Amino acid sequence: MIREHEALVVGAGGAGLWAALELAKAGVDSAVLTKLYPTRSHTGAAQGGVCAALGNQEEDHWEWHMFDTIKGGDYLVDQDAAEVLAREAIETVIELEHMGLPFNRTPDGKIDQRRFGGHTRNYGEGPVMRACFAADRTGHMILQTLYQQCVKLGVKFYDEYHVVDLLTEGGELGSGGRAAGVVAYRIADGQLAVIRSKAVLLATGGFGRMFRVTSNAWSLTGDGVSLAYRHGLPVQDMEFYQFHPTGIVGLGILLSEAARGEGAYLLNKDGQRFMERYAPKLMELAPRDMVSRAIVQELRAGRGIDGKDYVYLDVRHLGRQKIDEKLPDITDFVRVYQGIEPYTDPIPIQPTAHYAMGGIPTNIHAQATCDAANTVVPGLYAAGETACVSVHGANRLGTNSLVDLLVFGRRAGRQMVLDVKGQDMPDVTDAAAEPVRAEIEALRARPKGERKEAIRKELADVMMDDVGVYRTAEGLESARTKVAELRDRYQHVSIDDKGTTFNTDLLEAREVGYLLDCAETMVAACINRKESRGAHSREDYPERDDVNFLTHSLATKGADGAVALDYKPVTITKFQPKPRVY
Amino acid sequence: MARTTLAGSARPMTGGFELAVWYLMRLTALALFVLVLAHFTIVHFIYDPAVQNANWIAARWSGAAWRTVDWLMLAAVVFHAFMGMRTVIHDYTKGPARMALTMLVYLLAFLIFAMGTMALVTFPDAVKVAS
Amino acid sequence: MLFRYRGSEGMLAWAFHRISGVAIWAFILLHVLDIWLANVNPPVYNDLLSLYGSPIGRLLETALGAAVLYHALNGVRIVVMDFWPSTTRYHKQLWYANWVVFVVIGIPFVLQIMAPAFGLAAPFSFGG
Amino acid sequence: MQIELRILRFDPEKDQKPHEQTYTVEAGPMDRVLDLLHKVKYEQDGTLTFRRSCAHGVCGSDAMLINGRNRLACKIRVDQLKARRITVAPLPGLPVMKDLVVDMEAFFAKFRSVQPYLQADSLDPDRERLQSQAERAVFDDTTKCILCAACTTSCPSFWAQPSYVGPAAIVNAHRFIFDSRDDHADDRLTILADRDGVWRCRTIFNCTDACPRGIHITQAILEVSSRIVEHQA
Ligand SMILES: Cc1cc2nc3c(=O)[nH]c(=O)nc-3n(C[C@H](O)[C@H](O)[C@H](O)COP(=O)(O)OP(=O)(O)OC[C@H]3O[C@@H](n4cnc5c(N)ncnc54)[C@H](O)[C@@H]3O)c2cc1C
Ligand code: HEM
Ligand code: SF4
Ligand code: F3S
Ligand code: FES
Repeated sequence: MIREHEALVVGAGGAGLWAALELAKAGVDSAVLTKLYPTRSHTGAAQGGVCAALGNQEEDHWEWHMFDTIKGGDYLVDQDAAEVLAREAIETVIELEHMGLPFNRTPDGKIDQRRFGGHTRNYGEGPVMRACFAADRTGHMILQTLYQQCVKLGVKFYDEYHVVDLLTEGGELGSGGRAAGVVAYRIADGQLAVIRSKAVLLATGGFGRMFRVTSNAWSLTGDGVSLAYRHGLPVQDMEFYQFHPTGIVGLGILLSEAARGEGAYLLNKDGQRFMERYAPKLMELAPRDMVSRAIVQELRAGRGIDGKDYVYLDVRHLGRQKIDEKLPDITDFVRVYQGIEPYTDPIPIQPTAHYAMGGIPTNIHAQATCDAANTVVPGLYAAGETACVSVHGANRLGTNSLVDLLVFGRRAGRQMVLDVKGQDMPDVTDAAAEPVRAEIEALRARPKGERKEAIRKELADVMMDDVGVYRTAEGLESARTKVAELRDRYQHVSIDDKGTTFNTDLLEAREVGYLLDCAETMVAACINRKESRGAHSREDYPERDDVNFLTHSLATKGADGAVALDYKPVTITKFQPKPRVY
Repeated sequence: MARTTLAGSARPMTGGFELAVWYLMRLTALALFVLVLAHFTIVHFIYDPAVQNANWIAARWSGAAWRTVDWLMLAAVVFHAFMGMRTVIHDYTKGPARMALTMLVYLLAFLIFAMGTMALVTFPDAVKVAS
Repeated sequence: MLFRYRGSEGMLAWAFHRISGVAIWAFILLHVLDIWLANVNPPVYNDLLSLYGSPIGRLLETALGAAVLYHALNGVRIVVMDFWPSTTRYHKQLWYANWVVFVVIGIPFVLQIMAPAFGLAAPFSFGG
Repeated sequence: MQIELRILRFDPEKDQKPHEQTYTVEAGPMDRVLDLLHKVKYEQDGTLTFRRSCAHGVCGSDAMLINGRNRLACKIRVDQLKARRITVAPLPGLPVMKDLVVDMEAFFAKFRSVQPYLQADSLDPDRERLQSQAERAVFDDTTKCILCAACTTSCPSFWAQPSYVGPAAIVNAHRFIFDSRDDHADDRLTILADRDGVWRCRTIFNCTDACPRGIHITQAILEVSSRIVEHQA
């Protein structure tokens, strides 16, 4: 039996939930599908803060925020989108406060703000306090607050429904087709639910699990990006993947930039604050790509602690009170996961795979687009980390992802409200689920083959080692070969669990497939971008090349299954590209 | 679980009764702390149980003061102990059994209270007991 | 479940409180009955008393005393936490304090009650 | 070192009732129980089923009964358990769907029943509502909840009566009852004054001991009870 809703939201992180709120407020019959319970989405892991030029602590203007975002993104940012981001950051943060978010407060009762990397006053003069925060659990509070509001408005949730396919009508998505709903696998009992809909928002988060050391949850496997790609949509700017400088060694668990925002130091084995050699003005508060590269260079120069592959993050001088008040959670992580007491000892850290700047291309209304002319795909929307608006360009500034969720999650919801009016319900039937049913049954029926985990592990290793902070033609080519090999082997994976009840073995095997798609497009886009910009650093092309590469990449699945690359111009309005120094 | 309407507003099932029981459990507890411990000290520490025959009781209850104190203790104990038992029953039973046992507890409470009161009020004085 | 779960002090404190509460309740039933009996038929009551004075009776009496004392002390701990919730942060310490008081008060009671069972004179005398 | 993992398993498609299965895995002292479960699932037996996502104690997916206490598998290290033998079972008191996965619907329904959302009657001002640092501090502790259910399912009062609204729901009600911006504390107090509300708490403290976020749950519950008392008196 086919179900239907006027609008569907896939993913219940910050982006999905805010869109759902807008739909509910407008009285549109809508539903949210999520493979986790909503409050377990990875937005809840975000720590440091959400930037908005409120000016509660010192003078600030949204134009400054816009400029920082563009410069931080190494001028690959679409400036119309950055303007929307910086302007609407203010009203969305205020709206969140009205929804009940418990921000920390200034002594006069306003939303408290602190410093964050790359955020500056007066177009780069020095750091500014712009990040609004709730201790070091800002994302947790955002996720909870949005979910609470959804409960208040009675939003319909399909909890623990794993979306396994998109429905289309009138052709594939890139070639004139329209999004028509989803096929979802009910995790509890393995039933496939076919839900048709006039509008589908993909807000499934990132795909950090393709790397060995990552801050991302196990569930972040690029599902939305991959499903759109499989249905003919291009994916944009996949080569830009952010490595956060301060992850717990080995595990990758994030220690927020908020630590440095509050004044923490980065030290090499000589006890030197090495950032003074890389970004004399902003020091530890330089953008993430620069700090991550600085750390890798220190390690290569043999200045890692004890000659090993990490440096120190030092919060000792902040004092217990400040640590307990402003950084309680991350210091708890250090105690639990490293067995170290941050009051008295410096913390070993290394860069960790963190955030996908690339994803499904959208315009500033969160509508998915399918080519260099930004042609809108009817019925399909994307927001949050899954989407590439592009407000982050080649490198996202800290806190700007949460702003992205709020601003473009809200915009997605509002746009869907407008678009579903007067649309007809697509004419799809239960039969639309057959292709994915066949895939799932084939996987379940395959008697023996390789374990999917071997493939995931090898993928994570090759991506970490060859497609990490620094990249070379050689490494990328060998990554390409390896990913292709893994893809072949993936055809023969088999699973132990053949049942229908809560079969995570099966779903994780599907997730590896999504990761392979993301990795393949990422590697292809990396190989073709022969310059260094933002998070994409080619050792063989160390300079930024605005003549040839001030352009977004679009990777499409070609007819032969191989990745086809195309490029699209960057929107530049107010700020002309300049060398990026801090 | 508390019932809510679709709109989410509260539809409480048992108004202030549970609150009153909870609160009175605490108040009687404090009263009993003094009364019961004093009582226990008198009858088990100062006097030996072996000597506390009916005559001894009669002597103690020869004035209204002790009778009043003991009656207050009786009232508090009956409330506290039987409401406590009700709590225990409500934890481990459900459905008709719970109903039946709760009623039994109330009945017993009434009976015990009545018997205790009767003993306190009508206890014959020492002269009569001795004869 | 109760036995599978490894609760700490709080769970033990509760379990003892509940068990002692029910035990005292059972005794109260008996106690009111016997007083009532003293009222309606004094001689039978007086016979009953010899039971209370026997060694086994004294042992049961001690157990009752322990139950009442524990229940009373822990009851105060509960009431204190109910009325001043911030004291819950020290609930374990409060429980240990209960045990100290329990032992200090309990020892003289045990001596006083049990001594006659061993043919000794009660250690404390009040001229009664 | 070698760790013996004893896992309570149940597959409704095959088993009549849960049974224990033992696995031996190699582990270091800093490994977390979640790492061990992953080792079993990925190297020995893919049918082992459990929830997990963030792997660092912030999403609340993997609360389970580990060596007799409710904890997050991703937040308890092998060395903290001080034992070579580790037993793992699903959260007590909720229906088991498969292996370590329990049905959370009833748990979330209780959460929703206490109106866990801000209800402010005044019109939203242009800027943020003001709130002093002191007002904010009153409910800071209870904002930390990640709805992992470790508390509610550790409570003997809940085991005895599954209708008890439970510590997690009360924690989330507390978060709004004590928020100076909220105008509907009364509604929530009425809900929680119910027979299955706060009175079912017997100050057992298993909840507080189990909470992976270190929330002083019992204190929060009693603060709510006290509010109800003040309110109706
Ligand atoms: C540790 C950490 C700290 C961070 N700190 C900050 C910070 O301080 N400031 C900042 O701005 N940004 C921060 N970020 C980045 C930011 O938190 C994320 O980019 C953002 O939360 C992503 O939100 P989202 O809504 O796109 O997706 P998510 O919150 O990841 O949610 C994804 C949702 O999609 C669902 N889903 C996925 N696949 C499927 C499927 N197949 N079917 C059904 N549902 C599916 C999931 O269940 C989930 O509900 C941080 C990120 C991490 C990892
Ligand atoms: C001497 C002073 C006493 C104090 C301070 C005291 C205190 C308390 C308190 C505070 C409770 C509530 C526990 C809760 O709800 O968690 C309680 C419960 C109870 N009390 Fe007492 N009490 C005393 C005497 C008695 C006596 C004399 C009896 C029996 C005759 C008794 C029987 C019970 C019972 C049966 C319960 C219920 C047990 C439970 O809910 O677990 N108490 N007591
Ligand atoms: S209060 Fe603590 S234990 Fe309970 S659900 Fe929330 S985080 Fe989990
Ligand atoms: S364990 Fe239960 S009884 Fe109260 S203190 Fe916690 S809710
Ligand atoms: S996996 Fe998220 S809390 Fe353990």
